[in-house]
Amino acid sequence: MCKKTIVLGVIGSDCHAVGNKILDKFYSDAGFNVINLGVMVSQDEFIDSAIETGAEAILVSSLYGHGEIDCMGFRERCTERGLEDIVLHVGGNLVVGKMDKAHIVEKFKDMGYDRVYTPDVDLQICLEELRADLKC
Amino acid sequence: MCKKTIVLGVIGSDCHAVGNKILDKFYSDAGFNVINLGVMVSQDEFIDSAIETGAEAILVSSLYGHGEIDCMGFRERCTERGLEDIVLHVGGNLVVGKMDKAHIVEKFKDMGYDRVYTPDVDLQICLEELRADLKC
Amino acid sequence: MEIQNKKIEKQEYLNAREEILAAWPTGQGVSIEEGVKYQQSLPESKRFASVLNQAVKEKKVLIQPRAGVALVDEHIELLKFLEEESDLLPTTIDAYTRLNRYDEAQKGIDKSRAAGHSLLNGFPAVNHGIESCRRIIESISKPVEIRHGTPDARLLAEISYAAGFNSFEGGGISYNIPYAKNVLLEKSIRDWQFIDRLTGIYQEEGITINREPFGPLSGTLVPPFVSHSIAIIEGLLALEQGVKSITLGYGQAGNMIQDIAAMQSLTELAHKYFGEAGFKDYELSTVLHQWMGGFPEDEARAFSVIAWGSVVANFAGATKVIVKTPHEASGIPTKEANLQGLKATRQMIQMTHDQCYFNIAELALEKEMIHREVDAIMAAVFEAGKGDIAVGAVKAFEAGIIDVPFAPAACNYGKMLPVRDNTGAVRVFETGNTPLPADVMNYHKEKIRERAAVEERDPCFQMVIDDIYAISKGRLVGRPR
Amino acid sequence: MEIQNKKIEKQEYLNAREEILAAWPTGQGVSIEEGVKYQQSLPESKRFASVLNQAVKEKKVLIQPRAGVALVDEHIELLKFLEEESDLLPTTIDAYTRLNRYDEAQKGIDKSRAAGHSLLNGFPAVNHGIESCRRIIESISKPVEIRHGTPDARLLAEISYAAGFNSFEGGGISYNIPYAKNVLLEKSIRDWQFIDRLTGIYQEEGITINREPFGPLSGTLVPPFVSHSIAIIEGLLALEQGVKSITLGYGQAGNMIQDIAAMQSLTELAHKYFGEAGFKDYELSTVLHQWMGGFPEDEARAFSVIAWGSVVANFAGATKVIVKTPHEASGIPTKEANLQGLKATRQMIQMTHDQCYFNIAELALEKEMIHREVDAIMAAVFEAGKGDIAVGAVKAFEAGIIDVPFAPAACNYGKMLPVRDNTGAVRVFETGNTPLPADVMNYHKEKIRERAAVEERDPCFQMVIDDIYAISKGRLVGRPR
Repeated sequence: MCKKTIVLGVIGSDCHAVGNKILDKFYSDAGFNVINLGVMVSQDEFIDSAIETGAEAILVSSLYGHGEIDCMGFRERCTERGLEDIVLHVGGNLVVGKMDKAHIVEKFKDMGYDRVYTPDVDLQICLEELRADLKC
Repeated sequence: MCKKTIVLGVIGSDCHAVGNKILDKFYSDAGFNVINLGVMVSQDEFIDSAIETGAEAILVSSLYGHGEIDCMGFRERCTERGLEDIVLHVGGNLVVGKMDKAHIVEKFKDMGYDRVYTPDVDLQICLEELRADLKC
Repeated sequence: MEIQNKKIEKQEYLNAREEILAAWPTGQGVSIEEGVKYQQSLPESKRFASVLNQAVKEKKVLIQPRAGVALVDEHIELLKFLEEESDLLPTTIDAYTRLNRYDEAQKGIDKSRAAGHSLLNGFPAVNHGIESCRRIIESISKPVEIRHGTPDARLLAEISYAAGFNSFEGGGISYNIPYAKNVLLEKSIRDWQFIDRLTGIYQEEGITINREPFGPLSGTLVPPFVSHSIAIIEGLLALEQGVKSITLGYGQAGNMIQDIAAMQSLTELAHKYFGEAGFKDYELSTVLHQWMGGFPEDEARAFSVIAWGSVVANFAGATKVIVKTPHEASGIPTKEANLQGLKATRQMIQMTHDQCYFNIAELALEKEMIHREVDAIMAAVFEAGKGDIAVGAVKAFEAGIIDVPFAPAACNYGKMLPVRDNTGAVRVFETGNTPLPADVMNYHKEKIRERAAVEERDPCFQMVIDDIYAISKGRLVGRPR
Repeated sequence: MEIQNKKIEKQEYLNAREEILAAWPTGQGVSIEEGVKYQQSLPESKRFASVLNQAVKEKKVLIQPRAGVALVDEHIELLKFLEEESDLLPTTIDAYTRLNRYDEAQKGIDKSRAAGHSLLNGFPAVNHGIESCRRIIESISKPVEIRHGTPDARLLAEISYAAGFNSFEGGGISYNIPYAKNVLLEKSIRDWQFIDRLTGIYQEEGITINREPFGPLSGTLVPPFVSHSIAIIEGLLALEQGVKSITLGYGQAGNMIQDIAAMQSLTELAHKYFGEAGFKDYELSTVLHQWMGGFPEDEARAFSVIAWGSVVANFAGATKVIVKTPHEASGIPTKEANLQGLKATRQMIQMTHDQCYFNIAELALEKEMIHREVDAIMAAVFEAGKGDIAVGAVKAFEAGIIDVPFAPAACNYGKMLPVRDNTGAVRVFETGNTPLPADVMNYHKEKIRERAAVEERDPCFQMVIDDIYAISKGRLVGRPR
């Protein structure tokens, strides 16, 4: 089992807690040391927590549609604050309205996220890809 | 009570029997001698029956949308066959698709029908107007 | 015309079929042998009876739409559009074919070709003939049933069976009384005995073709015992001719308890009467038709009527449900509206399917009433026919023993009058000549009096009128305005 | 911060309100006296409590939508569009106001004016102020409730009451736990005691303002005993401050029997605890929220979810039902979709309303369980608070005695985990610290084992995940794929 530390949270002013609880439980059961910041988390709160706990990945969720704005510039901010190598995953209902899935993935990969997930993803795949990214 | 004879039927190839049964019962209870020809009645069958029974009114129903075609020329045919003074009522879903109620009434009055009813009419009104038309 | 409930000699059928097939050019050369071979080539997944049996075993509720247009390619396209959301598919036949007016159906086909879209309200299977019909069977991966309303469907059956359709709706009573004005009951029963015999001949060759008497009849306040009696009679007539797979139907009346009681008692009563007549080797399933009466114009409201029928189909344990669409009030639906009806139905059935495990105290009484009513009618029918159910059926309609409310047929007595009680269950208001036991009839009267008291009016014909229009106006019971 | 369940002295409230009103310019000069006078001028037909009481007496199910946009005229237009099909109307407040960010709400108003349509997800009542709000009350002929999700709604209440709204949703627990992350429970309970006290002051002047704790909480697999316990606590807190008209809520969970049991036991338990606390002079009604979890994207499927909630509201005898729309999965509905939800709901309620007279055998057991569960929780809450329910509530959340599944609030314990059983009823999978009696917990475990056996998998967290997404995918129970 991989016991590495990961930081988890719902970004921006988003109050959706259900998926967050599911991810917490899921990654904890998978052996990770999950630092769950819950809902309404700012970019700097994610980074503060990752620095404090020595986390190797930040898992960002967004459900309320404003994910694009909230997630923009996060990779640059991480680098700025010394987290050059941190793994960034993002998932949820990332944009307002319906958009082609491939388009969404491309858009967020361009922003510097290592993995981009839409709501229909199988969590098992997220886990495998996180393990691959963290080499554990 | 008015015991005059009236002929009742659903015109054309229309098989809708429910309203016909209601009208039969309703006018019979009101005292009329109702000759009910049921469904799928041609113009000539209406006229034959009215001549045979000495009816003073013919009540035509149409539910399946083709009422306009089926009802056309009925007044002229009545006159042709000697029923110059017969009272003609028509009611039901008289046209295909949605059409303004006033427009429907006008169209059928132009065809020579004395009274034209849409499905939302109160039967009590039909009865009163029939009595007025038959002076009974 | 003399009829009796007796298996038709095979040779007699084969002789008669020459004339049946001669009625239209596409009938020429239709071969039962070749039809059997074709049917044998179909996989289990396209066999109606197999899919029904599997559903009965697994207590599943299957979903089936209505659908039919004039041209083959257009019809295939329609069925393919509905296929994913349907468990069973239909081919609904047009009105001209139902009246055996194949020449007019032909004009409809020609005009539809010219217009580029369907000018018929169904698929004229006889005119298209076997080869064209098989293109439907071969394009669709699910079983397809012929649904119509044809008093004399003998040629339609010959062509449909040979073409690979393996379920066929209708019956000598249920496709006469609500669909025709002047067809003799003896004639339609006899014609359907021929169809059942044809079904039996296919059965002898190992091909099970499912037969489905039409349950809802006039679709207007039909008390369960009336449609049940007819369903059982048509079942007995079919079994006699060698039919082995029977689906009995019932049209949702609107009160949940009565509808559950009706569906459960339908199965129980059918097994009872089929067994008493000596039949053991048959497969029985049931179908609930979502509300067949007037629908609300408004589509949102229509969705709730569809949803309520789905709840009832599920709690009643129907093997399949025939689905309405949000366009019901305005005629033939678009294929999109048809799909919407299917999706709404599936959502509701799936949400309620795991929660059928409850017992309603009031159900037993309703079921007991239906059992006693059907027993009374069936006894009178057997008596009228001196033991012969075919003869009995004809005499029962003459005498008003069986009496379908609001049916157009001249051979229907038409004096029995139903009305809803205070909870919306359908009761008998005027008995006519139906031989219901006195205490059962008192139960009906009492239930109607209960409603009358609440509405502060005497039981009256206006209640019946109000009830007929109630659902389209948003209610179940037609309360005074 | 220290709190207790004790009526706030009127002068203490009046002193505190100076600061409350100073939070935004529209609060200046808000007068209770003048508000009372305005409320007195409203006819009975615009008084929420009166309409609710009448419905309780007549056993009617009232229908209420959700609705709110940024600008007054646009909001009035929206309500007028929904008015005919609604029995009660809402004014749903925007997200900025819920967070007391009136400056951002103001920007939203200004931008909405410029854009010509609403850029806010609700009506910013505080920013618009009393005069503008009264235009709503005067334009609408039915009672209007303020619905929101505001942990500190003291200014909103002052303005709403003075403006003529006479029903106000929320509570110190139910508008904190599911809506906030870091608001102290002591703080939100205290703030809502002030709101209840304001309600009490209006009551002393003869103006009954209805108060409605928010029932559904996180809207995600909340077992009835959890939301019931919170509803009862908020009811007790409100009664103490002089509130006289209370509507307790519950969010449809999906299994009909459990939902009926929940609604019936909610009334019974509330009367029991209110009575035991010495309150007699109050009016109680109930509200069922149609499914609050994830909806299917497809509108036809969504209609069936709406319809199922309507069936349950009716059979459960809810005083009112809060209606979803076919656009639920994709966010804020158009006014047309909102109307469709209302129409579908009314059709279903009217079709099923006359047929509530039946007894389900399994109901008694479900009700008994809910009674025993709530009794266990309430006993522990009273004990934790040494008899004070306000103190007890705070300590109960700290200790996990009350534990709302999937809530965002940091002050929620978050260890109790629910899951559906084989019939779709919500059961407790992981107990956390909730003090359920051992035999009750065994009942839950047994029910979950039943499901696990059917699904041939061990009871597991994956079941919970599957359940959360089940209805949006067309089922109630999340079966393994």
